[in-house]
Amino acid sequence: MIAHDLFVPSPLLVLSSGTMLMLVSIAWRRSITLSLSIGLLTLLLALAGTDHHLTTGQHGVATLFIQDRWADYTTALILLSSICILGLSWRNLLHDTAHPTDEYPLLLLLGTLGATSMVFSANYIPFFLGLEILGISLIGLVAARHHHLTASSEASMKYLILSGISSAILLFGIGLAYAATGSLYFSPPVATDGISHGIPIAAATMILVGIFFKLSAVPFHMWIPDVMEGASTPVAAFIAVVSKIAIFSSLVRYFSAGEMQPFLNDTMTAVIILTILGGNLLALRQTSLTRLMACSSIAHVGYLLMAFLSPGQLQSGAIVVYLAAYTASTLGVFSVISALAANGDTDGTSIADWKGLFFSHPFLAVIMSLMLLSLAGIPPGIGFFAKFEIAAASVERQRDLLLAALVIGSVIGLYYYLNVIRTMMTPDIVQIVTYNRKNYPELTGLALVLTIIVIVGGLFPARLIRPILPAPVTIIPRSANTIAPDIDTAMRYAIHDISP
Amino acid sequence: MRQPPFLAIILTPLLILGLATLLTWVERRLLGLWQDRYGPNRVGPGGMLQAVADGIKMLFKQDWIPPFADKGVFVLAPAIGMMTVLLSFAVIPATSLRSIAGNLNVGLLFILAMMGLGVYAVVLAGWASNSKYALLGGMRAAAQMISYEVFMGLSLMGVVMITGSFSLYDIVAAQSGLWFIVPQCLGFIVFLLAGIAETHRLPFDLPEGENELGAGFHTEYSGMKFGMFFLAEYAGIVLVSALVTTLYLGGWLGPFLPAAVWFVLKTGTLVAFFILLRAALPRPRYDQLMTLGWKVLLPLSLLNIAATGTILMLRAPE
Amino acid sequence: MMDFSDIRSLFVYAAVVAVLLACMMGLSAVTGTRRNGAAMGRSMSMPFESGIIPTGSGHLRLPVQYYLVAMFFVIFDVEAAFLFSWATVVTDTGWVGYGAALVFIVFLAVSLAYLWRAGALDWGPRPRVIPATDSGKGHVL
Amino acid sequence: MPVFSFNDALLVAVLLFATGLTGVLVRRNLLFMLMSLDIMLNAAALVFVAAGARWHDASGQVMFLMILALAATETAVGLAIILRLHARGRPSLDADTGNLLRG
Amino acid sequence: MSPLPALVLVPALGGAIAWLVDRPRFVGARKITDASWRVTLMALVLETLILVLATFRRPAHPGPWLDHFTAPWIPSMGISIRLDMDGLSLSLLWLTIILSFPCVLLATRQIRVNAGAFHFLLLATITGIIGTFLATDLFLFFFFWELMLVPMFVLISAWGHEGRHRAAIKFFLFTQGSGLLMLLSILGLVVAHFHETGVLTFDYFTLAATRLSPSLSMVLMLGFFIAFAVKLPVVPVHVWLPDAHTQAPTAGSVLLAGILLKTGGYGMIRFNIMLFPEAAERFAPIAMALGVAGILYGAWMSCAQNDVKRLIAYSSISHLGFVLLGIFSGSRTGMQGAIIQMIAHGLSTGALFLIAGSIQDRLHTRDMHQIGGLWTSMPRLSGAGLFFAVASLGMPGLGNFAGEFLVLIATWHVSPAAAVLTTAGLVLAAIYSLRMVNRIFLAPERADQQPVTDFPARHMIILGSIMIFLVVLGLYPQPFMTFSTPSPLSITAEPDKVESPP
Repeated sequence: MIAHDLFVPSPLLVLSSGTMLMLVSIAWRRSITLSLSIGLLTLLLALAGTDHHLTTGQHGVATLFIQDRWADYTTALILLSSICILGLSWRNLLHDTAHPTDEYPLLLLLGTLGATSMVFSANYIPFFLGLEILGISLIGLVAARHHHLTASSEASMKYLILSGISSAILLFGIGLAYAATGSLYFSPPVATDGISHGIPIAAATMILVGIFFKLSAVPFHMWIPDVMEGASTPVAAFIAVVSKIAIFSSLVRYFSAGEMQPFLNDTMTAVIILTILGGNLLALRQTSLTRLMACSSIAHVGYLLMAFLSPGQLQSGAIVVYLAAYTASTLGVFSVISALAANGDTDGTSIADWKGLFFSHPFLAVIMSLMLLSLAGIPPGIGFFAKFEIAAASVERQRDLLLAALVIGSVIGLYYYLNVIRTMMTPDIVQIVTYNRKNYPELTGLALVLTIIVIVGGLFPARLIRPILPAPVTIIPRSANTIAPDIDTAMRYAIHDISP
Repeated sequence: MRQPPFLAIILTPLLILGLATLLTWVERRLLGLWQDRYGPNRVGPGGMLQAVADGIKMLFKQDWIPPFADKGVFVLAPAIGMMTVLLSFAVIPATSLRSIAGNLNVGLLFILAMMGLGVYAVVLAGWASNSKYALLGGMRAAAQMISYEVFMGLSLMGVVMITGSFSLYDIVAAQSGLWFIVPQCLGFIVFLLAGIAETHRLPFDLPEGENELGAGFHTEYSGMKFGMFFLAEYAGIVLVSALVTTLYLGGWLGPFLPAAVWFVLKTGTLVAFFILLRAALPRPRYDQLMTLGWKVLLPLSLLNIAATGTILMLRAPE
Repeated sequence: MMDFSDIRSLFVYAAVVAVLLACMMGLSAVTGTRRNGAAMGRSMSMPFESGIIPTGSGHLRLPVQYYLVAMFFVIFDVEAAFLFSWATVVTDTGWVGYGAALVFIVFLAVSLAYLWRAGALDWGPRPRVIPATDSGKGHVL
Repeated sequence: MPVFSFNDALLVAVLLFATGLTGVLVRRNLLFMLMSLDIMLNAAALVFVAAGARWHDASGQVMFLMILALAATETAVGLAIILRLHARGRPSLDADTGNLLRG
Repeated sequence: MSPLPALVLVPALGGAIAWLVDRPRFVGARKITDASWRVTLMALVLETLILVLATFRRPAHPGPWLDHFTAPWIPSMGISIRLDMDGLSLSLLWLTIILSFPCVLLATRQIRVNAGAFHFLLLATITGIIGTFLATDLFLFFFFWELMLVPMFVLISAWGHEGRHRAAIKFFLFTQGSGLLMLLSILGLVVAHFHETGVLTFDYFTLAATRLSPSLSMVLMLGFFIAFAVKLPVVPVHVWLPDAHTQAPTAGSVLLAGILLKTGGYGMIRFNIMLFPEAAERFAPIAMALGVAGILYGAWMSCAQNDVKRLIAYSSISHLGFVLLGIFSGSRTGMQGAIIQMIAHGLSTGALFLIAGSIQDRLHTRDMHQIGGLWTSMPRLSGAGLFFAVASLGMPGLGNFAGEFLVLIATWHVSPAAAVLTTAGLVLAAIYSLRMVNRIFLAPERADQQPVTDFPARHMIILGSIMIFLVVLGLYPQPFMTFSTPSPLSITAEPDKVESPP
């Protein structure tokens, strides 16, 4: 029985061994190149391990981890994003000889490990463990470059306190759920004898509040712009992408494990509307690009949750594509920001500093515009198709209020994305910030690769989706009356269509 | 099992306090013996009443609370120190019969917890005194004690692993064949060192280090409050000795003689050994102490756990 | 073997000890001499600093190593708590549990090695290296 | 012979949690905020222990150990950041003085 | 092999090449002057050839649709690349091509800053427009619909005049926001079809057969209508248009006024009327009222403008009110009139914007008070201007008159009052057109007039050919009327169904 419990998906094994290896190598001899290489290698190996399917212990009742298509997909996304983020930080770390920064890739790897653990978990224990590994490494990452960014310590403190509060709320909720059901396996809490009816409701509410906190859905969103602004650009990307994917993935798994309380439906609808509108409205006022991306990421969480709340034939496809689109586009934006950020010192993320980019760096400016348009849901980027899928899923379930929020939010979103593009096209007579003129081949290459992904994904989404959903395997176990994504049916449908 | 008579509960702390008082005299006499001098020899037979005299002196000294100190905490600190030590004795089995708390199934954890709380006495005393020497001494003591608590806990694990229980009775009973000092010699050494450091006895009495810190954390204490720190330290020696006896030397087990006698005998020998250490060894530097702990004892105790586990697994009937 | 524990006696014992200590304190407060006015020397109202008149606040800023030690204690003690829970069931969990614990111990050792090499365990001032001059080789002070 | 029923423990936990939450929200001193945070976490841990006892299930205690580790780590990191803030010339522990980021 | 995908791809590829060619490193150190311009021109010529091929190719299938193309795209969503061409598409495609040439020949050669990007964006816009005219998969249609906005936005925002950023963002937000409503309508239709038949498809022809409840079909129709109304533009949602037209670079203005607006009209015919005939019929009175309002409002505002481009922009609102009126008049005549009006308006207003742009290039102002009496210094330009102004006010014998006349007839049958009001709009049209002509071309020359160069002869040839088109359209509209009628929904429909009014 213990051997059964110890089934661990291979990416987790690879990542944790890699972390240890890096720790040993740092202890042995500090070399940033070595650390970075180990980090990259580990991530690549872990990526290779995602597709490795163990036939036993997958859908068992009593496993801590589940390895299925959904987990594999989100893990692949997380790992790819982490590789990108490692690439983004590469040059900064190599250049910073004044301060030892070997811990940075270590923390990055740990954070990825935490995120991956959350994705695979089918039990509160590994979920919580992963969440906290991710959270604590994020705190470290945010504060890691405090020599350069004055606000980073403050940002990490803020993150620490707020994520601590949310962890405590989440934990209390989990505790209540455990008290109600007597099991730590994922299942929405139901009342059992000897327990008052309030407890499962309180448990579900607190768990949701905790997750919303971490996801930065609107009533609990205030931390993310500050934290992302305080962090260095790659770390901001990490917060916006990796941690959100991981939490969203576990949210999906959690609520696919059983029936959701009906009252939560209305609550979630309200939260989603608030999230979409709030995130977008907040973004309107921002003058810093990082803050803008933070606010827009709030809005994107709203769109994702919208798909989550619209179960049906189209839901799973919508979630899968939207996650990919969001990841690729956001990483693209951040890679351009990194490529332009001045070396070391305060990163020029003020939107005003981007004036005239179309004339000084046309290539990067075009990539940036494409990414922003993709985020706004305009063709030819993949974001267009993704938003389309979300809307389709919602229309199918006739979530009229959510759709209204989607339309209003998209228009507002369009405004601020376009505002950035407009700024880039304003010819700047007096160049205020001299951009880092050095050539960053790896960043440009990364941006280019992401662009190709975004464009090809936008033009030929089928090509992108097909490898992700190659066989009719249940991504998410589905029980009756759930609001879980019905990827199974959708995929069988897709296969049916693809096969000649 | 029936509860111990109330009288026993009342007498136990008094007995320990008396023992500790006596120990102050014993130590000075033994030190005199080993250092070729007399020690106290005027009051009573062999100076035996010297301890009583000291006690009376303390009782009649001025009950002084410095005006610059944090009053409440200043008073509380020595009481905490005394309390934790005395409470620890509640789970030590002197004989096979019973200790005060009976066969507490988490006895060892209880003792560790009490030792952890003991740190507060020192820190609070140092902090509440509002004096530089006291603060430095308190911080040193805290750093030293919490460090060595880690190694102490880890070194105990070997014993717990073999026994499979945190109960001190079970541990003693498991030694009927072979005292744990043999299979757990590594753990024994670590535990002994950690015990000395935990009670900040010489040679590890750096928190008090009179040549650099005045009297360390109790620089500003006098009268009975100082006396309580003093007594707590001696009671601590007895406690650690009793603990080592229980964990590694077979507790009350032994041939011919009654169990209690064996226990007292072993504990007394260990106490004498502690005093011998004081007489024989010079005091290390503070950084040497910390280095010894983190760089030697911690790896050793981890090694001990791994080795014990391996042996246990190899010998376990599959 | 003997399955008897007696929490109630423990509580009684604790109460007795507390009363005893209170008595000691109270007794000394009653019996102790009192000094008032001129009899109370001026030096008694000052922190003891080997006879020198104290300056500055008594609350010093302490070296960061104290903080580090506190953190290491917190972390390693919590790790020890994990080992404690394994220690009582070594043979029950079998080779799998043993392997897990061993991995855990190795991880602990690795992190210790990391701390060691990172210099977090170095207490006291770092040895200063006198740079080499014409007259002689550099050496550690 | 359970001395305390599950509901008693739950009540204590809720009270602790409320105390901690109030502390985090009301106190402006970073150290006290960290301490209040730990109180909240411990309240959650208490729920797990109580629930584990109720179901005679060990996983509650496992979770308790995890929470213990989390609380320790969080405190460690939090104190480190406070030290860092201190070193950057913010002698006060008042959370309101953090104004580099517009909230 | 159907030429339709080539029609879409050629401008896109041409644009990409034009962009690359402009970057010096791709052609060696020596930069060829006007390289991207030449490539653009070549792409347009190629496109014309393909269009000729498409026009005179014998349809592979029987039936009114001229050409088809299908390829799988996203099978899991039931989305395919489906292009179909009927007379309506073809005539609008021709309009696109015809207007593209003067754009490229007359307006873009003087672009010096980032010429490659400019031509790329221009061709990308054209790609989007052509795709919109051809797509019969609803997703594909929406894709192209959105696609044409982005390059247009950049064109305005980067190469426009003083207030370009505001104008560009306004343009984008209005069209995109309304586009989202259309997206929801599309999805609603698809999902309704899916629930009814269990088949997930975005195919126009399949979806047309969906049975909808009256209220649902009304809602869906409105979603489409709002999107197209913004594009057309219809009065309450026209706000973006004057700014965008005024601030856009000349070529952008021509594209906007000449072709982009026609996608709105095209969409109304193709989707509102054909997909939801009942709902459209019920909605017709409101739509017609909006049309009349647009005619009057646009004309009235035109009279009050001093900015030449702004004046023309408002006149567009007025003229496109006729299109709306015609489309929703419910008769075949009205529909034909609307189509003719679209083509004629495209030609004449496009040309007017060209001329206004040329004036601005020469005099650096668009204020009519500062321009005056150009006839003496620039007789050719002024002559052309006079012709197109007169054409746009509806001079009999020119295309605009034919369109407006047909629409008026159709409106008269439905609502005489509307027709009367519309005629009042025509009077106003005469006033503002003649005011403009009078002020700019005929008034006495201003004293401080700088010496300027007139249009060269080759420009006049191009403008002249447009004039010929307009004249032919005005004098002999019958072939266009029969040719450009939208084909019915079913590919295999009997020819006689064509005759039935929608």
